[in-house]
Amino acid sequence: MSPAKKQSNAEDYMRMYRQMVRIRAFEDNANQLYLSAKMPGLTHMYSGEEAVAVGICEALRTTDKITSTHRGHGHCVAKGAEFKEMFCELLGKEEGYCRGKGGSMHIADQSNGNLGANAIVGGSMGIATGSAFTAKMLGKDDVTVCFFGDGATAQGLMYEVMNMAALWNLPVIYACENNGYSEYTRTDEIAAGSITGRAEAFGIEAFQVDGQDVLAVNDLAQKLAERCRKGEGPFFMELMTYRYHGHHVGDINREYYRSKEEERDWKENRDPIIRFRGWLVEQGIASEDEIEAMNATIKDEAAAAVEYALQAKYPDASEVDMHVFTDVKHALA
Amino acid sequence: MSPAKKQSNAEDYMRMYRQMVRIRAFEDNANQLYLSAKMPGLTHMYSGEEAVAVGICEALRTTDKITSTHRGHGHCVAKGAEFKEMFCELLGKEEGYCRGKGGSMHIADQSNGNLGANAIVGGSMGIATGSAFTAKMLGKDDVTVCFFGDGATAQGLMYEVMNMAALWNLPVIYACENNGYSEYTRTDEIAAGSITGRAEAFGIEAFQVDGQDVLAVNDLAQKLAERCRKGEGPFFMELMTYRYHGHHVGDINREYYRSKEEERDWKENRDPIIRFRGWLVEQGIASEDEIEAMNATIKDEAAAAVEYALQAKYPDASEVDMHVFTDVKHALA
Amino acid sequence: MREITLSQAVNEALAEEMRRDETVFIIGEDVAEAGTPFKVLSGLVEEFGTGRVVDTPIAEPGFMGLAVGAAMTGTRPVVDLMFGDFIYLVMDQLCNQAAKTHYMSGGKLNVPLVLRTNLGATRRSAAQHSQSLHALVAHIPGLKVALPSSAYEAKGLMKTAIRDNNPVVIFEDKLMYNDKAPVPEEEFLIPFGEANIKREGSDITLIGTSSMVQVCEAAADILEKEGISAEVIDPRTIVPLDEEALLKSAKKTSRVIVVDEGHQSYGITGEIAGRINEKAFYHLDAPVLRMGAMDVPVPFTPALEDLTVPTPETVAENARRLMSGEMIHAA
Amino acid sequence: MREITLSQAVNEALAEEMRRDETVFIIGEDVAEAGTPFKVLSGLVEEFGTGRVVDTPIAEPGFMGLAVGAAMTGTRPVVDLMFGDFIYLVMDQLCNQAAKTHYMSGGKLNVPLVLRTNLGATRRSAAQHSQSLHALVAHIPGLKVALPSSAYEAKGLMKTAIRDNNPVVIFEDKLMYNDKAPVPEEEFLIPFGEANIKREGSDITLIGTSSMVQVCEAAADILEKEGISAEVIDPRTIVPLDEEALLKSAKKTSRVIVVDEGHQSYGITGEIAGRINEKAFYHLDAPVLRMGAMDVPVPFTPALEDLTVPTPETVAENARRLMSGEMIHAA
Ligand SMILES: Cc1ncc(C[n+]2csc(CCOP(=O)(O)OP(=O)(O)O)c2C)c(N)n1
Ligand SMILES: Cc1ncc(C[n+]2csc(CCOP(=O)(O)OP(=O)(O)O)c2C)c(N)n1
Ligand SMILES: [Mg+2]
Ligand SMILES: [Mg+2]
Repeated sequence: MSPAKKQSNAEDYMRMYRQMVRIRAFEDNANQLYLSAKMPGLTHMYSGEEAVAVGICEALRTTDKITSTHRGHGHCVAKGAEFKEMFCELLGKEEGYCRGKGGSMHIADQSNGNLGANAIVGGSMGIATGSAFTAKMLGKDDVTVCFFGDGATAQGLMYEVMNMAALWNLPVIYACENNGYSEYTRTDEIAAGSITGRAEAFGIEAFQVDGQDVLAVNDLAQKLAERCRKGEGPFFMELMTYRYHGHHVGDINREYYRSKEEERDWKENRDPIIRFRGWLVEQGIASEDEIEAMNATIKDEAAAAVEYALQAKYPDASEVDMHVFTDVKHALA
Repeated sequence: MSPAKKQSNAEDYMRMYRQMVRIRAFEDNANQLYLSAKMPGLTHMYSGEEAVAVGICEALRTTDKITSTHRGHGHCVAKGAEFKEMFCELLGKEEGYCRGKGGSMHIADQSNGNLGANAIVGGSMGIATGSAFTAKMLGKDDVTVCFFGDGATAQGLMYEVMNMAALWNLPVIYACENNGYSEYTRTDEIAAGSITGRAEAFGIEAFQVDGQDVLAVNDLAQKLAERCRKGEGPFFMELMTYRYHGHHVGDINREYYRSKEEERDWKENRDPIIRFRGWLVEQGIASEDEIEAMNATIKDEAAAAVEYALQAKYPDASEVDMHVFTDVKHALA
Repeated sequence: MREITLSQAVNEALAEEMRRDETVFIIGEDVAEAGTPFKVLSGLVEEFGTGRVVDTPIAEPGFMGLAVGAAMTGTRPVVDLMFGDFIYLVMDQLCNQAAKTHYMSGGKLNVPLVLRTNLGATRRSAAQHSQSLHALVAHIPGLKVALPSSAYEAKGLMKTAIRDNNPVVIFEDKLMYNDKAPVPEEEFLIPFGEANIKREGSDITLIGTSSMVQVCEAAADILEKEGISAEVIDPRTIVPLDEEALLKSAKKTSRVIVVDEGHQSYGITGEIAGRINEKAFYHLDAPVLRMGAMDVPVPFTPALEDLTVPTPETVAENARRLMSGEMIHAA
Repeated sequence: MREITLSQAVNEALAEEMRRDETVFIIGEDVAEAGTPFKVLSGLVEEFGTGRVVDTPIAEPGFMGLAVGAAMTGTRPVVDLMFGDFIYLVMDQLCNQAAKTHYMSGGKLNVPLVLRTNLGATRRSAAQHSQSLHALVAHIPGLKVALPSSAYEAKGLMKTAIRDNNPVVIFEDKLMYNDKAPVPEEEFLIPFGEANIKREGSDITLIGTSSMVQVCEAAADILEKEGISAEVIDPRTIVPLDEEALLKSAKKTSRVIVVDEGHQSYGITGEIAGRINEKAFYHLDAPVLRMGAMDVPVPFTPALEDLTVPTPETVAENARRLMSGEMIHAA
């Protein structure tokens, strides 16, 4: 990379770093909220996969759309969401992005183009493809990214919508976050053949990329987003990554399906934040002090948002039958 | 082919020829029944595709299973069914294979391993895979063939079950009858990429074969069935073929979606029966006279079966709530 | 007034709304050049092009899901599901996604889509092409459900459905596509949740949906000759349901039969009867009777299929039972 | 008698039937080593191996369809569907294929499979993991539907389901997996279609399904203190439904409330209330009341979720209304 390019991109790099750290901070707090029994229900941690969401979302505009998954906090932060509204949502508070009605598995932030997390594995593949259909039909140059896991590649819906996206050249990028597991099962036990090969069979260009390398992810995402805007979509990305926590926050004893060594190896040798931080310092883009300061600020912001959310109020009982239908104030009145 | 092999196979060849002619005769009569308003509902003609069903089913044993489609008469005949019970079914009579309750789109003949036609496009893909699962689980060496059309490749279910069949090495052959159309739409308008490539992406060996050449089909089917029995399944076959009639018997004016020339070309230059008949005579396996005699006998058998079915009785009204549940004589009693 | 077929009525509704709002599009199998197997959409692709009358592969879950996403981002899809029996294939996208998105997002995301499909047996199409499955979707909060009973309703309800900002499912009766009815040339809409009193009467109320409205009217003709005055009501939409109109009639006549072509058990007649029983109980002279399709898969053979659905004769017969007080002894 | 959890009861039923009949197998997501997220199947893979406790990819329509074909050809699959909300995904294979195959084939093909899944809200799992969708399958002829209300029923009904030669859907309440109840050590089966009178009473009948049986019992406790004697009945299977037992109780007490956790509208309370109204009409002193879950997608926030399902208090409140005759004025 030329020094000139490096300088002009410094701001972008720092934003990427910042967003990765924000995701990690968000998840650490969410996990604590669960462990201290302050959060209703369960949630799925994105820690370890930050370079995927950030590398991709930093290649997108606010008007571009994403669809997310049950493991959706990372996508939500990366696409521009605020801590306060996110924690409020996780705690079921009125100021949450969905007024507390959706919770972690349905968090959405339409102001930043996040069409929502989804508790049906693979459930958003049609939605993402439809969002791309809208862009094409209305002549907008928006791109849509569909995030999903390796496990979701087993859902037939994926092949149905890839076929249509390919036939109609829709501006959609299917982003498969291959973290090696679906729940408690290794990917090779549930996926025959080749994941990228499946997209290619539909005539879709497919790429495998190191999901722990935010620059590699971002580079590819930028190219593909631009090509989508020019009508060359759809595309498929398989991002090799890893989740540090259990399948959900309650999945503590994991040794029956994966070893502690494996977890340690990913955390110590392939952590996306540590790697990128090292690179930033090495390249002279930021000093250790600057980075530490940024980390500290984010930590404080997260803690403040948690505090706010814990104090915030629940929606009023009268909300229970609101928003069943739009244009109808109370469905049961 | 060596003269010795040819002789020892003569009986097989003649049976194949006979079965193809039987299918054609069945369909000609079924079409007439529709046109003369003697048949309730609609039906889908298999004429033109005979080499597919016959080439494959002649490679199977009675205990092997097949699943069929809305265009299922050919599969049913080829797997060993009788005209009488088939026509009775098409006319809704008690002596039909399904006591008149299924009709053309649900004709099944479990005595010969035909698990049934299906009116849901792609609907039998799971069933076929499950039948292969049974064989593996119970340690039988039965093979199951899943027939479906090019249009059905758009259904996600296919990818879901191919994945499982591949992971578990199930003895199933997915036989895609690519007749160039799904209803009124050309295959290239609804199928992106490559059909065999899609199976290959799941690690399944896939073959494309001329579906108008009964020997080529039979040859491949024999090899794959044997390999399935040895635990080397699953496999995928794409059979290039053509339907002579409309999508269903009522689809008479077809020029808006395909030309008369195209239809004429397939009928005159690639008819599976004419081609095979020529080969049989050329190879000295049968004389023109023998073939004509066989054709005439089949024609008479079909006419007699139609006559029988027209006179046969309808099921009694009391049957209406029988067979909702097995072990319950009348569900509504 | 001019008369047009139900098919033409649907076609007109779609064409008018597509002219009025360029974000409306149709998506489904063989909707373009073929105009669907029932030819309901003939001519639309010629006017609106393949960009707005979109032929899909045979992938119902896929195009249903696509429509949900399209609707969430600024268009108004009309999804064409060739047979009502295929609704099972789209249930996840319809009920887990479309129906819940507005609520789950706290009111931020809308899914203004229409799913048009059909219902109705006695077409000799056997068990997988003859079902009337509107009860399944009526049970799911977040979906509106319309059941047009003639060309007039088919047009007016379709136009309302397209303009509605919520997901709406419309079931047309496939045996009625060629039935004609008077339909105004001028534009009109039929609001959801307003039942239509097809015929006034004083002795008994017959509530019918979809093609069962005709059946109830024919039953009323039979009964009239016998001196029994039947009121026939068509709810037109079952979600929202015009409970008030149904209760008013029930209180007036004191006797009610609910007739529907879905399977009787755990279907919509139970809900309608349940509400009337609950809210007009002390006005009723007899229990509300329910008549749905027989609880059997639809048989292919005409000898059996015709037995499975309510007919004018069986409705009239039940009306006589209710009038005679025979029920009292039966109970 | 020893007490075991509902989870253990299901586990025992499966183990016993798998020992008894080697064609029985379990198929679903994370059923083997993980033993499902609810740990219901722990230990089974160790005894029966991965050939009979089969982990699948996340492909519900696929493994449901596979099970149908396996059942047609000589095995007895128990399909494990992790959440009842995913039933939408398997509706086609369940309702178009499994439910209709025996009928469409004129009695020649059988589909002896069990679909075991769950229902129940208030677990803070939001709209796509909290639904109670048994009404959908109860509407489809050809399917039997069981709703165990305790560990005892969970075991006895599961064993019956596995031996049944028809497709059976069992919904377990996921909040009850750790609830204990007395369950005999000796083998037993619970026949389908036989309601259980959980508690005798004379003033009012409370019909409850699944976890609502507990709710009805708690309501009966409250009412007892007020001098109201409530009979609590659990139908145990809704297809087949023990109409006779329900009618008998209704005729005895003259007042009935039906309580279920599915959405109220177009759900199962309408059917049960409809049958009682129709067949016990002249014995009733008040209309049959229906209480289902609120007709809203299940909200995540505890502040709202708890409002959506019937509770002992709301059931008791409605019972008082029925007893007081207040309904007469309301109607
Ligand atoms: C349709 C459906 N089936 C099953 C589940 C249960 N489930 C939730 S997450 C999950 C695993 C998903 O794996 P993957 O797609 O790889 O995503 P990851 O959790 O690894 O990010 C499963 C089986 C579900 N939510 N939806
Ligand atoms: C799930 C489903 N969708 C749509 C249909 C309507 N339909 C019946 S046959 C057919 C075309 C099937 O094409 P293909 O699979 O190529 O078989 P072919 O008719 O060419 O033999 C369609 C769309 C159906 N029966 N089932
Ligand atoms: Mg994963
Ligand atoms: Mg075809």
